Amino acid sequence: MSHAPAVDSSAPSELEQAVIRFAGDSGDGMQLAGGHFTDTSAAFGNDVATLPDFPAEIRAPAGTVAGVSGFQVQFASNDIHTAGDRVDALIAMNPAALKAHLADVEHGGLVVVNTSEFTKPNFKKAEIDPSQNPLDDPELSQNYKLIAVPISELNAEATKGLGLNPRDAGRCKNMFALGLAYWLFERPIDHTAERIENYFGVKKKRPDIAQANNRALRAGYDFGETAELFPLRRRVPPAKIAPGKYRKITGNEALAMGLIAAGQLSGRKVIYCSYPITPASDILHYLAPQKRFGVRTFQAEDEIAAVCAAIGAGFAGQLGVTGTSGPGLALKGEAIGLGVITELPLVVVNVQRGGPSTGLPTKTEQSDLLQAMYGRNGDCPTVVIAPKSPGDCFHAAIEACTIALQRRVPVLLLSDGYLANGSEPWRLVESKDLAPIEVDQLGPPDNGEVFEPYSRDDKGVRPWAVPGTPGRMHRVGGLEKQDGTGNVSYDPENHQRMTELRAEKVAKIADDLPPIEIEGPDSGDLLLLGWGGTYGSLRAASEAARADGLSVAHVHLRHLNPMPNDLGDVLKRFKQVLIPELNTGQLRMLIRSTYLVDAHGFNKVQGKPFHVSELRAKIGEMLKQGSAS
Amino acid sequence: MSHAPAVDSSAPSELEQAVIRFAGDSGDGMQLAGGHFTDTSAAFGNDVATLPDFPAEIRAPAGTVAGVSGFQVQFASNDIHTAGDRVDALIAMNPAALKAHLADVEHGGLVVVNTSEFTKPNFKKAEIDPSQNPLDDPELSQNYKLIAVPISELNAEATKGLGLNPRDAGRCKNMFALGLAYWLFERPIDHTAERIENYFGVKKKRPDIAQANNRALRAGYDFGETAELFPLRRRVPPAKIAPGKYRKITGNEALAMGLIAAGQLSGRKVIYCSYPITPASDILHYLAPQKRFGVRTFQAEDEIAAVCAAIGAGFAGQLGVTGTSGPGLALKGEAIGLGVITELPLVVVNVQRGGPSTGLPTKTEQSDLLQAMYGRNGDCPTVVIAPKSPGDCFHAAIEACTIALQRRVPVLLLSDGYLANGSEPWRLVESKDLAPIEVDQLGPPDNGEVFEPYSRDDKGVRPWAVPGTPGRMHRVGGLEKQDGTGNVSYDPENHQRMTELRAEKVAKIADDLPPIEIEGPDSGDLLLLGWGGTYGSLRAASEAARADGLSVAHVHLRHLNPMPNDLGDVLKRFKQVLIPELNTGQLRMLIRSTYLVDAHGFNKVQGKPFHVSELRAKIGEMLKQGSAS
Amino acid sequence: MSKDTGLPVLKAKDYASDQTVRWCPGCGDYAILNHVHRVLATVQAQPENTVFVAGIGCSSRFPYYVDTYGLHSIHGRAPGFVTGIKLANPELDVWMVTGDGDGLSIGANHLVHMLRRNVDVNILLFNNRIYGLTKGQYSPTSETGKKTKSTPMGSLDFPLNPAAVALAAEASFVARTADKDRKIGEVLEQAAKHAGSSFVEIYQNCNIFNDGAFDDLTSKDGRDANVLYLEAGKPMTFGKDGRKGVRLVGGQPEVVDLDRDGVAEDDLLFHNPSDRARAALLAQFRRPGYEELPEPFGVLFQAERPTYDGLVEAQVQAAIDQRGPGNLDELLSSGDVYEVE
Amino acid sequence: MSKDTGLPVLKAKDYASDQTVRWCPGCGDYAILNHVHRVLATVQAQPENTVFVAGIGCSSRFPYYVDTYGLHSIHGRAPGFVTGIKLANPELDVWMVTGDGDGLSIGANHLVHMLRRNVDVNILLFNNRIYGLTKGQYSPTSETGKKTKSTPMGSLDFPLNPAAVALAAEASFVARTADKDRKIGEVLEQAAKHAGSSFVEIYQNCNIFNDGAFDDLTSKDGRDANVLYLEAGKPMTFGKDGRKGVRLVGGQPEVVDLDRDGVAEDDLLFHNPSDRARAALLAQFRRPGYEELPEPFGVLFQAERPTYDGLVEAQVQAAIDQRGPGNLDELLSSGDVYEVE
Ligand SMILES: Cc1ncc(C[n+]2csc(CCOP(=O)(O)OP(=O)(O)O)c2C)c(N)n1
Ligand SMILES: Cc1ncc(C[n+]2csc(CCOP(=O)(O)OP(=O)(O)O)c2C)c(N)n1
Ligand code: SF4
Ligand code: SF4
Ligand SMILES: [Mg+2]
Ligand SMILES: [Mg+2]
Repeated sequence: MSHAPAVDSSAPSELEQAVIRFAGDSGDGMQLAGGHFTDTSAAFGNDVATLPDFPAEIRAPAGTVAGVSGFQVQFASNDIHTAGDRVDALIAMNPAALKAHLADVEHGGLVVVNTSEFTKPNFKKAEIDPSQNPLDDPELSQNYKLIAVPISELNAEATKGLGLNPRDAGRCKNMFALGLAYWLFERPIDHTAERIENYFGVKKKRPDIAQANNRALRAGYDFGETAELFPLRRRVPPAKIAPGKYRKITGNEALAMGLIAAGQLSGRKVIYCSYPITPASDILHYLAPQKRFGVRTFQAEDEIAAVCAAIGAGFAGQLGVTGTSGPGLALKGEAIGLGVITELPLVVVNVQRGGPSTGLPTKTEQSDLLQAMYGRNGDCPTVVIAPKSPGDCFHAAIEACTIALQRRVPVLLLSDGYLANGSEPWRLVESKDLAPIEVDQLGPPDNGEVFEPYSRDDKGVRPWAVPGTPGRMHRVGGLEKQDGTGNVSYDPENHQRMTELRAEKVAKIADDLPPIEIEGPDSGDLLLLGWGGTYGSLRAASEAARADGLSVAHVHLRHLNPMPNDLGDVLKRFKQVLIPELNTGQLRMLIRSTYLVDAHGFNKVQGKPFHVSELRAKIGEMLKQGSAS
Repeated sequence: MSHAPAVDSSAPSELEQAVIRFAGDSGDGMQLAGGHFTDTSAAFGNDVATLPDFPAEIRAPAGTVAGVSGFQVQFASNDIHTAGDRVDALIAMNPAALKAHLADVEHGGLVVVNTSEFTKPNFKKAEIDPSQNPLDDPELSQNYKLIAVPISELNAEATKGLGLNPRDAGRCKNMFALGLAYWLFERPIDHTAERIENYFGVKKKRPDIAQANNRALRAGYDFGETAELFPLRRRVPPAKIAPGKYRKITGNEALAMGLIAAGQLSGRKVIYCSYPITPASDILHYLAPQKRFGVRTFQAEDEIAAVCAAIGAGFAGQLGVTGTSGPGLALKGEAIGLGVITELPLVVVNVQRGGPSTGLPTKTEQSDLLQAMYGRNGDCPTVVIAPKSPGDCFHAAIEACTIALQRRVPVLLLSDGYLANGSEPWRLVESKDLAPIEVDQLGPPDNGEVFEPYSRDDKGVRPWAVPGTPGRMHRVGGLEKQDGTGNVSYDPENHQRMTELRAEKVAKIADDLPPIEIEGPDSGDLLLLGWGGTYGSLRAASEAARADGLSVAHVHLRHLNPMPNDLGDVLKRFKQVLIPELNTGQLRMLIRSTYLVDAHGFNKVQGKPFHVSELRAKIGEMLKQGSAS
Repeated sequence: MSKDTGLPVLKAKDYASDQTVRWCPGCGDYAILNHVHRVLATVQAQPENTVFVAGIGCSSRFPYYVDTYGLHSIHGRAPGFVTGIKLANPELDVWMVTGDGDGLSIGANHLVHMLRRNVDVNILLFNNRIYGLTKGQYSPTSETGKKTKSTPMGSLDFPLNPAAVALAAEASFVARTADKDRKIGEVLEQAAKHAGSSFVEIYQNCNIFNDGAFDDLTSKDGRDANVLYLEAGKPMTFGKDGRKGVRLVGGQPEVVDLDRDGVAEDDLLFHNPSDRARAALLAQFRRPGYEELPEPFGVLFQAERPTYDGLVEAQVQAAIDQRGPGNLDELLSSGDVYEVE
Repeated sequence: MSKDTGLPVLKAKDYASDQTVRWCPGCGDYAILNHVHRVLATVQAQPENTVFVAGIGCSSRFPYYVDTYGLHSIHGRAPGFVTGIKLANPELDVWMVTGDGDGLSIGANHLVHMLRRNVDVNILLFNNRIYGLTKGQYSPTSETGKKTKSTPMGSLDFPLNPAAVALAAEASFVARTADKDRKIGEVLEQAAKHAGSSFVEIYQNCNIFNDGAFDDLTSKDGRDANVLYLEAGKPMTFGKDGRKGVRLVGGQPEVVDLDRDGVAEDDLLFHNPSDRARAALLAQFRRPGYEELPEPFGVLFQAERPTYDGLVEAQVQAAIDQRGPGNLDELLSSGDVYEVE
């Protein structure tokens, strides 16, 4: 992250990267402002990464700390992988927002406050002693560059005369703040202005609202100029990004798009069956309008019905997918077991959130790995994979569908709240770059052919014959089946054999995985091993460590089950292994057990991503200890 | 096990132990015959252990292999721990039973067949080539001592003249077989005769049926005498068993009794909430009539409702227990998570059966350990304990209730199908030998006392204040709670702290566990580490290995989570560790991960217990390899 | 549903699978199985286009015994699988078999939601008022006070009325019959021909754990005394010679003797299967408050309503008609795209 | 329930907890909360003997805002917890708060079974015809064709009718009211006083995701035109001046204008809350087939039936009366005991 420069000239100080956070009431439009800022920065040529932070309530009481909604963007002239540890510029729309977020601001950072809202009633709502206006605290202006602006008033002024009611006019104040932010970071406002016009003016047919928003935006921008804030201005030049077409994408969008692509690539209908749950619902919302792609969405009565319907769809020959989050996955365990024993294609998307129980529903966590591995009765192995970044959700979804369809096995795809809602620039993919998904579904039998639904090919996979196919009628179910015929069998040896065959089928998938990619040296002092949504932080930390001259490499596992065949070898080539996770050590447990490696953990369960600085500190500590011992 | 003696005199050959198996159609009353044989042998002074084996159907078509029901008893003059590996005497009531069970009979063993049923139609039902009467197979009489008896006919003869219809008369043939078995093993028939009289004659008011059964019993006994089977007679003298009062007990009975005892010892109502499922239903059946003990049973509409009701009962201050088997446990995961975060007492009984999915519902397996550990969303640690023998289910149930009530935590009690239905002699316990269960439930607060429902004592346990208590009204739920107050909290650091506190609370239970009991040397070449229902087989195998002069010890874990504090030390004292399990290696996975010990597995998933011989062979193999390396 | 395929005509026995039937000898399930085989032949179901889906229970073993595609799923969840199958391939003829435990205890919620959606499936609920497979506990349809292993002093719950539940769940076809009833075949055939969710409650004797539960409806005398065979457009008469009838007085139903009470057939209730509120009243017959009335067998209610699977297809088609089939590259390049040079 | 305790009289505000209420400004839940506080005061509920149980949803946050014992459980499962609580301590006054998603989507099965058992609890189902907490997907009570995030072309499912479902589930008390209705307090009070499961459907405005869904019943004009306030033993009249009425013709209900149609009040339907079949008909008013009829508010059905928790206690007591309280040593030495010497 950047440190606030001490210059005082009127030329903006240049930074490699900066982190801005918009914070205000749930109703203040902070997610929108942050989104615009991100888009403009991306279009401007920065690398960007975002981290939204919602309250658990729909709209908690106005002005309370519980109701504060935040949106953080890191934008950079270099290659970044996270939304940043600490904040260089905070936009605080009310006292609660300042109270909740000030501690994250870098010393010397910019703090824009909307002074119009710093009133006694608002202090009370934010549980601030009304006699102690935080703006009067001398430490505030000592430690930060305070920009006190009566945003609400200036916004009211700017939007006057358009015939809007005060409520609608007041809603524009996020655009005022955004305008000011644009000015502070030397970004143009046109990109946003155009989209406001298109959305409110054209699509919603409310030119008055479009005009008000754009006036507020410009007023905010002009305010910087008029108030002569030049010494506070900062510049983040464009990054050297591979040329091409890009869009900003969130993990949920990418994942949904990946499912559609998999349907197209495999020539199958996507049957997405889901019961709404945060933070997975947006996948359903994204897919529901995609009927032109043959996508059918089914909002089921609960998670159990949803997974059962997805299995039913797989049984009937299509691509059945179910999506949920932690508590919902807990409900699906029994049915996933049926998917395992009937050996049918099934994709289970789990967007992890803070647990246990209802936990922290809007926050991120990686604590469902062991549930994904073991959350069902019996010895019931199945495939588990995890995307590593928002954009990677696209590819991971395609891979999950491919494995499910080709290997006839449930695949658990573990996204998380950070990936789901976080966004990054995504270089567009073309369909010609995507391999078709070949699926060998059986046609009618040849004359005299004996059909054995539980025979196997060399990958241990049983044939897929679906209803509608003449001559291949058969019955499957949850009772143990006889090897070959698939008839119900209580034979002891057969159960042993089938248990082994099911495990082998999953294990064999590892034979077709590419070699592990190691970022950094092939061997050395410390291996940073991670999985899923922490990729960005781990990568940044390992790059930083190497830049510091440390012998640190980074491996990020996409395949949690089966694990890559060469993982054991890789682990042995490092003196120490550190497994940072946003849980209490779930991958660590699997790795230690499988490879008997004394892997250390670094575990954070705070509903938010790692700070790169935390990881660097831990790496430093381990290498110091390692060399001391 | 015993080897058939080669003697040919008329004095019965004496054996240290013998295994008899009754096998016939589901309707043939084999479980009953086996039960009587066991009781008589126990009363005679033998040590006994039993293994029933049911088909999955209620009453599969008569005469089919799928419909064969078996009951095996080992009875001995020494201390035994299993129902035996191989069979010394098989009673086969029809061709299907012979077909299904002959392979388990020791060479030279007795094979009693009911020749009346060896007819062409019955061969067809058993899928035996009708032209190849198995009784004509010369190998049969070469390899075994065949006793061919037209049991059905002789039974019909014996029960004639009592006015019974042929169906009711035919039902007595199990008693004929039992009578013959008694003669063969020199057991008196009186014990059984008396109970028949009491049951049919007195309780059911059917003296005719009582008389018929007793006539058949005697006829069978006399048949041995008349047919001069003396050379085949065997004698198993009484064992040296600690004096005292005994009864035969199954695991399900003992477990239910343990729950009742825990209710009485803690002064709380047992609220047992369950949805029927094999092999757990009998616990419900046992508890339902025990209302005099304040037991309330609730047959819920499904497993989810059942666990929720049990948590509700705990919330309201009583002892809430829910019981199920594997697939049902999968459904309870989400609610158990609520139990963990609300920190309420809850006991979850899981009688494991063959999985995955519906699997082998009537067979035993140990494959729900990892489900018990991890089958819920989030980092959600809770207590897992397992009984080691049918009688031990009593004590394990009391311990589960004690921990749940005192530590305010869900406790998973992992029984299995073998323990549940298997039986052993059980020395009666008196209430004065059982410690009262002290539970500190809060009364009304003192004046001015501030009540914090999420404050903790030195064991990390929060106070238990239940509805009905004035002045302590508070709200709990599944959202993360603030340390101390228990209010909903989304604070990042608080979530980290609470996650740690929940884990510590469980971990601290280990501080109060007794030191590990090692059977055999304190250190040595090989440690046999097991858990749950395999205790008998492992103990027999380790005793045998030591008798063979091998340096082998046995530790059987009752506490799977948290594990005993001294386990790491114990493991280190052995050169090799072998973990036999009736699953594909679930405890092994936990042990390897926690202690980084290269524990080996011996894994059987055939729906039945280990044979002692298999274990001995594996031990031998490991020690050979171990010394070679 | 019957399709004229020009294929060889299939007989009842052609629908029997090669698996040994594993119900207890004497179980009512056998009779139902035979009738289903026959109805499949009547409608000339194509085996490869037919799927039987079930949950868990004695009754739910059904799919193994029909030579079509089959899914013996998990307890109570058959409706989910059915819905997925129909979404994947609406052309399939799907039958669902469930029990009073499977369908009304653990699985009632799924059943209710499938019914209100009107997924195109024929549902056979085998009601033996007991849990058979788990060896005889009371079920949600067991009469209050029933003594079973789990209720030695008698059950306390008030029983559910399956037809009433199906009606409240907005089912488009609700019928009732019994394993041994002479009209079971007709009812099954009507169910098979109805487009949408056809719900058929079948009283079934479990001779092991609840023997004779329906003797008062399936024995000859019982049937004569107690069963009212519903026929659309016909007056509600019953009894040995059809000389008893049901009429409505002040909105309340009552039994009359046509001969003795001097009531004409025209004064009786006429069965109108499309009247939902009336069907709800019929469903109450012989229950508390209406003990005097006969038990209606046959189709209590039937209405035409678009099927869920049909509506889903229609939306997909409408979307394609409006904006053309999806183009992957268009999708991949959607959103707010910018170019880096 | 009210008990004369000699304790100081509690006021509505005494039942408010110290937690900040976190619903959206303008949400109908606020009004309901206030009414519940008031009803608690009316019946002088003892806070320490009162428990509020809820599932998950905006509505299910309710327990946090009442200063009694409270359990904010998991989605759809509140009935299980309620049943366990009442089994453990039948003396407690238990209220359950649920939503149309919590209670009728994921949780309908539990609700149905709790109702048929008649567990003694007051159930408030906040029906806003939408999923509030998950930000606006359609719910099982949403009208067909509803456009939401998950149904951009309109929902396809036929909505459930909560009162009809409750009746089919054999509920012993079924009522309906609305957040803003002037008689909500009365209805809640009757529910509180009913022994057994009292089911109250409360229409509730979600001003964020389904604003105005009940304007035609809660606005002044809407209420006058469309709401029929049921009163036991009274003729069914409605309208601004109470001059419209409902009568039954040939078993079918119809609306009449007392002034214009020359119908006397005595010819109208009289409300008899103990008639279950009639209640089922009332539940159909304003639904398909009965669009012309007004929407009944108030108690549709009420019957006395023993409570499940009461019956359980009675069995325990009977067992003790018959054979004395359990003796642990007797139990421990039961079975087929033999002695080894
Ligand atoms: C999740 C789960 N819970 C419980 C069971 C045990 N179980 C199997 S069938 C059944 C009830 C069967 O009753 P019903 O549906 O009436 O079928 P029937 O056997 O009477 O035909 C139960 C409780 C199970 N298999 N799975
Ligand atoms: C097991 C589970 N599935 C899904 C969710 C997500 N979820 C929370 S509330 C809710 C629906 C809420 O709708 P409703 O009950 O109508 O309550 P409202 O918010 O409208 O008051 C859903 C789907 C969850 N918390 N848990
Ligand atoms: S237990 Fe009952 S329902 Fe099950 S097969 Fe036997 S007779 Fe039929
Ligand atoms: S989302 Fe709707 S139901 Fe939920 S609090 Fe807001 S207004 Fe109320
Ligand atoms: Mg049944
Ligand atoms: Mg709602």
